[in-house]
Amino acid sequence: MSAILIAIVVLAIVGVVAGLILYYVAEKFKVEEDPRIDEVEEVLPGANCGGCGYPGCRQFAEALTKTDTLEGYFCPVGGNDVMATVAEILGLEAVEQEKQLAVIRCAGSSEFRPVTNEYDGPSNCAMEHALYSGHTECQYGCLGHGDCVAACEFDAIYMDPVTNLPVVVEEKCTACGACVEACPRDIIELRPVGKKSRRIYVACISEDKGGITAKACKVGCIACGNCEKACDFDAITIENNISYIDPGKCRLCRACAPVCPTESIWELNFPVRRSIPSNKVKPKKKPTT
Amino acid sequence: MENKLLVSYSPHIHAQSASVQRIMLDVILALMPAVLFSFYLFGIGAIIVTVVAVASAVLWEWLIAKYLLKRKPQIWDLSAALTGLLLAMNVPSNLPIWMVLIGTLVAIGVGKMSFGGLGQNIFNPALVGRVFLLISFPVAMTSWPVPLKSRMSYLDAVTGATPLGIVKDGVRNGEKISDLMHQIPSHMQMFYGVMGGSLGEMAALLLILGGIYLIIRKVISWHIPVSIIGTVFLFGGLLWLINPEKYPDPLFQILTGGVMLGAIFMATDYVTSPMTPKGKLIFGVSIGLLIVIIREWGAYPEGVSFAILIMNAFVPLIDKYTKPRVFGTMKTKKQN
Amino acid sequence: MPEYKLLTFPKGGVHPPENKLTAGLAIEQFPIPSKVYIHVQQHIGVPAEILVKPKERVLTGQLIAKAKGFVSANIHSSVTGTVFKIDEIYDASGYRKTAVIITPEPEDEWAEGIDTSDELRTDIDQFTPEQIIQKVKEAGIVGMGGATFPTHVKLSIPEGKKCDILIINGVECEPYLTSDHRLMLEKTEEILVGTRLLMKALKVERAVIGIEANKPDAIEKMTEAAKKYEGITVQPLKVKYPQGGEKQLIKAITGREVPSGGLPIDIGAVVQNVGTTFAVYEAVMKNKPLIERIVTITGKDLERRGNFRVRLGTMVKDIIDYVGGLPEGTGKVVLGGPMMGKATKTLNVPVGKGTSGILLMRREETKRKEVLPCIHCARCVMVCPQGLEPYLIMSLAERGMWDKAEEAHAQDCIMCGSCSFVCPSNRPLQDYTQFARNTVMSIMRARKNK
Amino acid sequence: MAKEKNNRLEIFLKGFIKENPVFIMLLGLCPTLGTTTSALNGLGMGLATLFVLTMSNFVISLIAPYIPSKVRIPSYIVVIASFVTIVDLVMHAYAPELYKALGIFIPLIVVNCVILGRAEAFASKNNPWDSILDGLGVGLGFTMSLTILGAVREILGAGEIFGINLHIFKGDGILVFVLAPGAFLVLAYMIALGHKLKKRMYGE
Amino acid sequence: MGTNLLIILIAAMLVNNIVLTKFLGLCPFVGVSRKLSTAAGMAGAVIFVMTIATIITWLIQEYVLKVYDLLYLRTIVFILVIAALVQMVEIIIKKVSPPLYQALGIYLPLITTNCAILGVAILAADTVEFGLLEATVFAIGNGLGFALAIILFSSIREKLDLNDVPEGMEGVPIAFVVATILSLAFMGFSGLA
Amino acid sequence: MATKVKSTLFSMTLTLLIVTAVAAGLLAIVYKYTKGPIKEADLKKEKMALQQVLPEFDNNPIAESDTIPSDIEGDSFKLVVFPAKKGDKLVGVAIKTFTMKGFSGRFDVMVGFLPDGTIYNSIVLSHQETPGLGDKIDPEKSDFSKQFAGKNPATFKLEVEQDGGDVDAITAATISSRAYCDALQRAYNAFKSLDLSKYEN
Ligand SMILES: Cc1cc2nc3c(=O)[nH]c(=O)nc-3n(C[C@H](O)[C@H](O)[C@H](O)COP(=O)(O)O)c2cc1C
Ligand SMILES: Cc1cc2nc3c(=O)[nH]c(=O)nc-3n(C[C@H](O)[C@H](O)[C@H](O)COP(=O)(O)O)c2cc1C
Ligand SMILES: Cc1cc2nc3c(=O)[nH]c(=O)nc-3n(C[C@H](O)[C@H](O)[C@H](O)COP(=O)(O)O)c2cc1C
Ligand SMILES: Cc1cc2nc3c(=O)[nH]c(=O)nc-3n(C[C@H](O)[C@H](O)[C@H](O)CO)c2cc1C
Ligand code: SF4
Ligand code: SF4
Ligand code: SF4
Ligand code: SF4
Ligand code: FES
Repeated sequence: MSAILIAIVVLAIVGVVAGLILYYVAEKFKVEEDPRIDEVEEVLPGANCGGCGYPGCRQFAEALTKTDTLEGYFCPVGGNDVMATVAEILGLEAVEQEKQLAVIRCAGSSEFRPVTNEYDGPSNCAMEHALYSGHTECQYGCLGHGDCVAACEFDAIYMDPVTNLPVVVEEKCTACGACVEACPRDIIELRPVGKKSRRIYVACISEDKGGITAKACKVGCIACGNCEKACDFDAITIENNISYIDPGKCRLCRACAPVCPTESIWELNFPVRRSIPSNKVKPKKKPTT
Repeated sequence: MENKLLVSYSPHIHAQSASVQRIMLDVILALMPAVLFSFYLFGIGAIIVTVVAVASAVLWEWLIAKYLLKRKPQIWDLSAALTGLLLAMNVPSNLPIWMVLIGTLVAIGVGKMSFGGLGQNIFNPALVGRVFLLISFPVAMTSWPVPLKSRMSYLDAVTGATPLGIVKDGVRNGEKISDLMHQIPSHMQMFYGVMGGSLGEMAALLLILGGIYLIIRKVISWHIPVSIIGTVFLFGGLLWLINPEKYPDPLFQILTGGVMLGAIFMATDYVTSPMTPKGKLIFGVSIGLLIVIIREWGAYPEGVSFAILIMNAFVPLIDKYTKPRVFGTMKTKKQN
Repeated sequence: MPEYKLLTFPKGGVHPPENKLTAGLAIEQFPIPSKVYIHVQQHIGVPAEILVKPKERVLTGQLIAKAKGFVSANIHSSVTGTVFKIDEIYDASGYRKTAVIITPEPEDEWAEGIDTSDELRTDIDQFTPEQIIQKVKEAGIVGMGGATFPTHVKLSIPEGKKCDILIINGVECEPYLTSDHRLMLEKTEEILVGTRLLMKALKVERAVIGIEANKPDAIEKMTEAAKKYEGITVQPLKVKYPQGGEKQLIKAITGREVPSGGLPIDIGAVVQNVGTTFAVYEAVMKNKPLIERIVTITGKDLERRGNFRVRLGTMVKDIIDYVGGLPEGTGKVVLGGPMMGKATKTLNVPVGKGTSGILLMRREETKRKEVLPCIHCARCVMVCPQGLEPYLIMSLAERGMWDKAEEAHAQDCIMCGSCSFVCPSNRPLQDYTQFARNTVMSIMRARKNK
Repeated sequence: MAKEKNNRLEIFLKGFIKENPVFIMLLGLCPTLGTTTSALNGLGMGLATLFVLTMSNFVISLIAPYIPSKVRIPSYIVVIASFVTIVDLVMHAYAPELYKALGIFIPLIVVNCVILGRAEAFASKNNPWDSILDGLGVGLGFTMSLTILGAVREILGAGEIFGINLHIFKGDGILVFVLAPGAFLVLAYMIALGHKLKKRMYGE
Repeated sequence: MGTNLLIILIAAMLVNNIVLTKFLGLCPFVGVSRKLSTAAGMAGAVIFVMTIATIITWLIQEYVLKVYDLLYLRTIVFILVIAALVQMVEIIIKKVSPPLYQALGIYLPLITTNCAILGVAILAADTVEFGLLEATVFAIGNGLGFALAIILFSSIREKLDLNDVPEGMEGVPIAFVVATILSLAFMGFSGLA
Repeated sequence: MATKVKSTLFSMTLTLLIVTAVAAGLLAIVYKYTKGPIKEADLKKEKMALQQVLPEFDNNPIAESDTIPSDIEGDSFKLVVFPAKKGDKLVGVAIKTFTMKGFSGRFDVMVGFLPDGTIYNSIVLSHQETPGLGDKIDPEKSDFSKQFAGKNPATFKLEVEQDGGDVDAITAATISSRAYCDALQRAYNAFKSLDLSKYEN
């Protein structure tokens, strides 16, 4: 029995002594750190995608704990839900932000945009772009090496092997903006999802004059102005030889698309038009995956 | 598609002579005299082992690239063949075929393809294969056929010890080197290459000739071979001066075992050696020191393979700290 | 062969086949084409501001676009004719840029004050340094060695810096090109007077003309002629690419190193190309603005090769048609030399101030071979004259690791292409080092601005 | 209720592939490599760990609510260490051969990250019954992994399995596999395989 | 005596390298070896804690456990001591030297469950020939061995990051292949001590 | 299930106290019951070894064991002598011997002698020789150790053939073989110095 007692006593002493020393040391050497950083980091998605504008989730969390307003702070991956939770932790007002999706503003598939010279270098959009205007006559269009695909952490873009253009998978896209950043040609735009995920936009960004664009690409915007006239809501402006539809003003009335002679206006997720003018069959569109 | 102009970054011309295949071919050619001589010494066994090793190394590379990695096999760059050849030169000529196959499988599969194939590996593939075999099959890997004795037999060749083995065992047993001398061939014999050992341990002379060819063709630089051989000679010599009865003389050190083959053909493998001359010297000197340390104080009679493999592991560190000086930066300024 | 000690830079370099096919061909005047396309930006810096309108008649040498800001250069009409329109035309960068398109008249009518005679004028004492720089500026002279940096900027030594040596770059280390070589043979005295002018502008006592040893005739002729001019010596250099690189040249001649991230003037040197020097002579002594330059047109399959004096704005297509049209099997048309020149996507690109040559290459000669993995042979490291590790920079650039690329000094790459040239695995090293250099430099600039 | 059952099954099964402690989570690697020179040793180590894991999971889930958070870790460690010592004593007494073969790795079960990991991640937050299930599941997954690893090494290294000679080698087998490098090698390829399996069964 | 200590040191560091032949401390070896700088930090922390822990546990074993015949409590006592020690070191460093904490601190919690520390403490206590001095040298040797292995390993992994490692082998599997070959190579040291 | 107890000095100390005390108590009890079996287990190996290296006996040699000094100083280098008797008759003597010359250092061997000095059998108790090489000294791995059975070191030279002895060494493991001979020789020397009569009664 005494052996058992000795064991208990020795171990208890070790335990208690260790505990006491620790307690003492912990008290004596206390360091303050905002515990909310950990809490906030916990609720952030942890994708470290940089969509918020900070290098990673931890840095974003640190920034959040220091700010007094959530205006201008947004985690695209977590969306409004996460921001609401963050707001709760920090005791701040949540700021709602409309959900966005990436769209590809170039429709110049190899079918419509002839290749005029052969790029003989590393398959990389940024590098081809830095070298020259590219292997077609369009100096604005997609180069097709998929820098955007590589940049997407969420597997939300893939290259269509037929058109050699990138396609955004709506279900997966978190609007983090990594692709927008990656594209050397600024082809990708984040646009509000829109009602029932319906969106209308000009799938071309060529600022070349109409004639040059027309020669370079059959589906490029030639800045003819038809759409501008067709729009009743002032949503369309033409500047620098290119038409742009302002998502803030666009009411999704679909007046513009049929009048475009080059079919550069794309409509996503709309029902099929009842009567499609025979010469206005759209190029393949809604990515379904 | 007709006559579209090419556009690319500069330069628009490329050195004609520079190609991976040509480099590998040069190394194989440089090895040939020694290979043929070993055929002469060891006969049929040497031929079987060499052919099997080369063929299987290439085959493994092809199979793994095609079916496991699903990449385009690159066997025509000849690096797999070279690995096979070097492995063959590192094993006894009476090694059973199935062991040779395991050796090349480990060399190519573990040592090279697991890392992603040509250029990606950290360790010298042939040596990975060799050390794997040595540790797995210590008996088979250390019974050396006696040269010229049984040229017409393969598995049942007459075996004997290598000079290093004789010395190591003798010294371990407390014998004096001078008493052991009669058991081992003379320096001249070693230089011409008649002694027990693996295929590639023979013929220092022919290996040196191969090395000179490689240096002239600018395939390798002198730094690694010279620093290894020099260090083994100097460090071995130092020990010998301290106690000639315990430590063999420096000529013996550099003429026996794999020093020549290792220094000229294996430590120089680009992929697994440092980039800059300074790095190469550090690499070579360290290998030299390790060779002597392992030989004299370690368990193994021979340390070249281990020394090279160990230093292979240091290459990323060496490369990191021996960068060339960037033009326009101060000499004293440290880069990291 | 006279005995001289050949200098060179200490580290790296390669020996591409020289192929100086046009070295023996005297400079010819290229005829005035049916249209000229004059870009308003033919220099590093801000585009010049257009002064003319369509339908307006302009004279040869007339200012048609005015430098905008300090780092910019004037643009002059290279022909007499009518402005056809102002449009976007491809330039050497491979992008469409604004150009003044002029329909020339067959006969030149020169703008006022330009001396078009061939007579040599040496009376440089009449000009003050400031006047020289002003004339250089007015003439729109930019570096003709390739970088097209406005020369007057280079001549205006910044406060606190001092220049003690002028180096004239007559190296022409690029294979194929011979325009500088011909110029040195045919305009020897003019170049020396130009050198004196530059010396005066820079207030230096010493000028060295560096020439590669593969041009013994030029070395001899220049050495002989230079004896008359005080302070000018000719320095033969070893044949090794990129001997003509500014930093390498300064190192070879003076032993000084331009600090990483610095300019030659930081170590008291200014380098000017012989073509630039000749242009300076013409601008100052003859009031002649920069409206034409020597272009080497060459290629193994070309029927007729040559060194032409070409009006700026002449389409490459016109020149190629003139020498017999694009040969069968041409794969690449390079503006400049094979090591550093730019491949063009179209022949509809005009000759600019920086176009030193037009090189036609066979497809099989220039088509890139299959890229293999890096075998760490260290050849690229050994040949890089800048002491970089191209294989590493390429790996880092492929993975977008720009901070590490900066640590690896990607920003110090001079884009000489030696690394790509020697790589046995055909790796596009220069592609990546150049890309990394530019990316890192813009990151560094952004950081500095912040 | 059905859902809950499913849930329980899931708790139990995840240790085998999806969250296999060795091949997927890479926990407890030291004993994994150190004790798998033969299938039997692997099995023994696995079972010892299984016992400690299950018991400590059980006890910890019981006492967790009463432990102040600052002494949480030390307390858990004491619990775990007690069970380890019990295994140690019992094994020493009744399975001395195995005890010798496993050697230092028995006391080291204490620091096996799998155990503390499950205590922290699962037992301290769940009820005792689930915690036992979790312990059993993860423990069996661990045991399975160790046994497989041991078996592969034994077959390749000695041509035997559970001590039974398979007569595949004329001599001794490929010795490397019973030595240190072989342990790393087999594990390397097993992990690659494990991830492949997981991908195939559960998708990304 | 001196050579004896040297032999203990070399044996612990190279011949019986704790990671490559004894399989201890693998979790940090794999987990904290992606970057050279962090690996070096971890190595420093391990050497430090390993040495102190071994000294303290050796003393406890010798003067408490043996005296009261409580060797069966060893596991539990050792781990308690190590856990408390690590936590204490962490707290103190955090306060006293923030830079050092930045460098080492984040690894310290990982060390509690690092079996290398406990393993070395047990091995040192188990080796009958060891006095306190030998045990200390033994701990330092093992710490250095760990440091050598993890630093080499991380420099290799940094290089592998720039390589084209096949899918499926990336990350841990290829790291273990490297460990395999390292451990093969280190067999060359056998017999040195 | 969040923790309900707050961390205060008191609660923390108390918790640790309770946990450690309970643990210690529990372990002490387990220890009490396993102590015996552990001791037994530790002896088991020796017992089995004795049975293998000696002819049949009916006494308890462990209880009657005795130590004699070896040529190396130090407690852990003493040889242990186990007399085996059948009835009152000494049938053999087992000696627990060792060698320091193993490839990986020391290993221990149990060797049994008949009273006339003939080796009855020998078995290695613990070793660290290389698997596949030196570990063949273990009778489970090869017949190497069996060659000594029935040999009398007086006539059978305990040295490997390479060194001019009568022992057939293990291929590629001469060192271990030599060491084994060294252990046996040490035991034999001790055996010769024994006064066997002191066990006879
Ligand atoms: C952005 C930039 C700024 C420069 N600034 C100066 C300057 O202030 N003074 C000067 O003398 N040269 C200046 N230079 C000219 C360079 O020193 C160098 O002569 C020019 O880039 C041409 O060299 P290269 O053909 O070797 O590239 C500048 C060049 C560049 C690209
Ligand atoms: C790799 C390289 C090679 C060069 N080779 C020449 C050359 O051969 N001749 C030359 O005049 N300039 C050459 N340059 C340009 C010079 O560096 C430098 O810009 C020029 O001599 C400055 O004179 P500029 O401003 O009058 O053009 C080269 C530049 C580089 C980067
Ligand atoms: C890693 C390694 C382990 C070895 N292990 C042993 C061993 O356990 N026992 C042994 O006698 N020899 C061992 N050797 C072999 C000896 O070093 C020596 O070569 C051999 O005993 C003498 O050779 P021989 O028996 O063929 O005459 C080992 C060798 C190496 C390289
Ligand atoms: C000079 C030189 C030496 C080489 N030495 C070896 C060698 O020792 N072992 C080997 O497997 N491959 C060798 N190779 C071939 C090749 O580089 C090697 O297989 C790569 O390590 C594979 O990535 C050598 C190649 C060269 C150019
Ligand atoms: S598609 Fe673009 S915005 Fe959407 S998730 Fe991918 S990278 Fe982010
Ligand atoms: S959208 Fe931009 S990044 Fe994507 S493939 Fe096209 S050019 Fe490249
Ligand atoms: S890295 Fe740049 S400077 Fe160096 S060789 Fe390549 S192109 Fe030339
Ligand atoms: S030259 Fe090519 S193969 Fe050689 S090190 Fe450089 S990139 Fe690698
Ligand atoms: S199991 Fe050894 S460190 Fe984790």
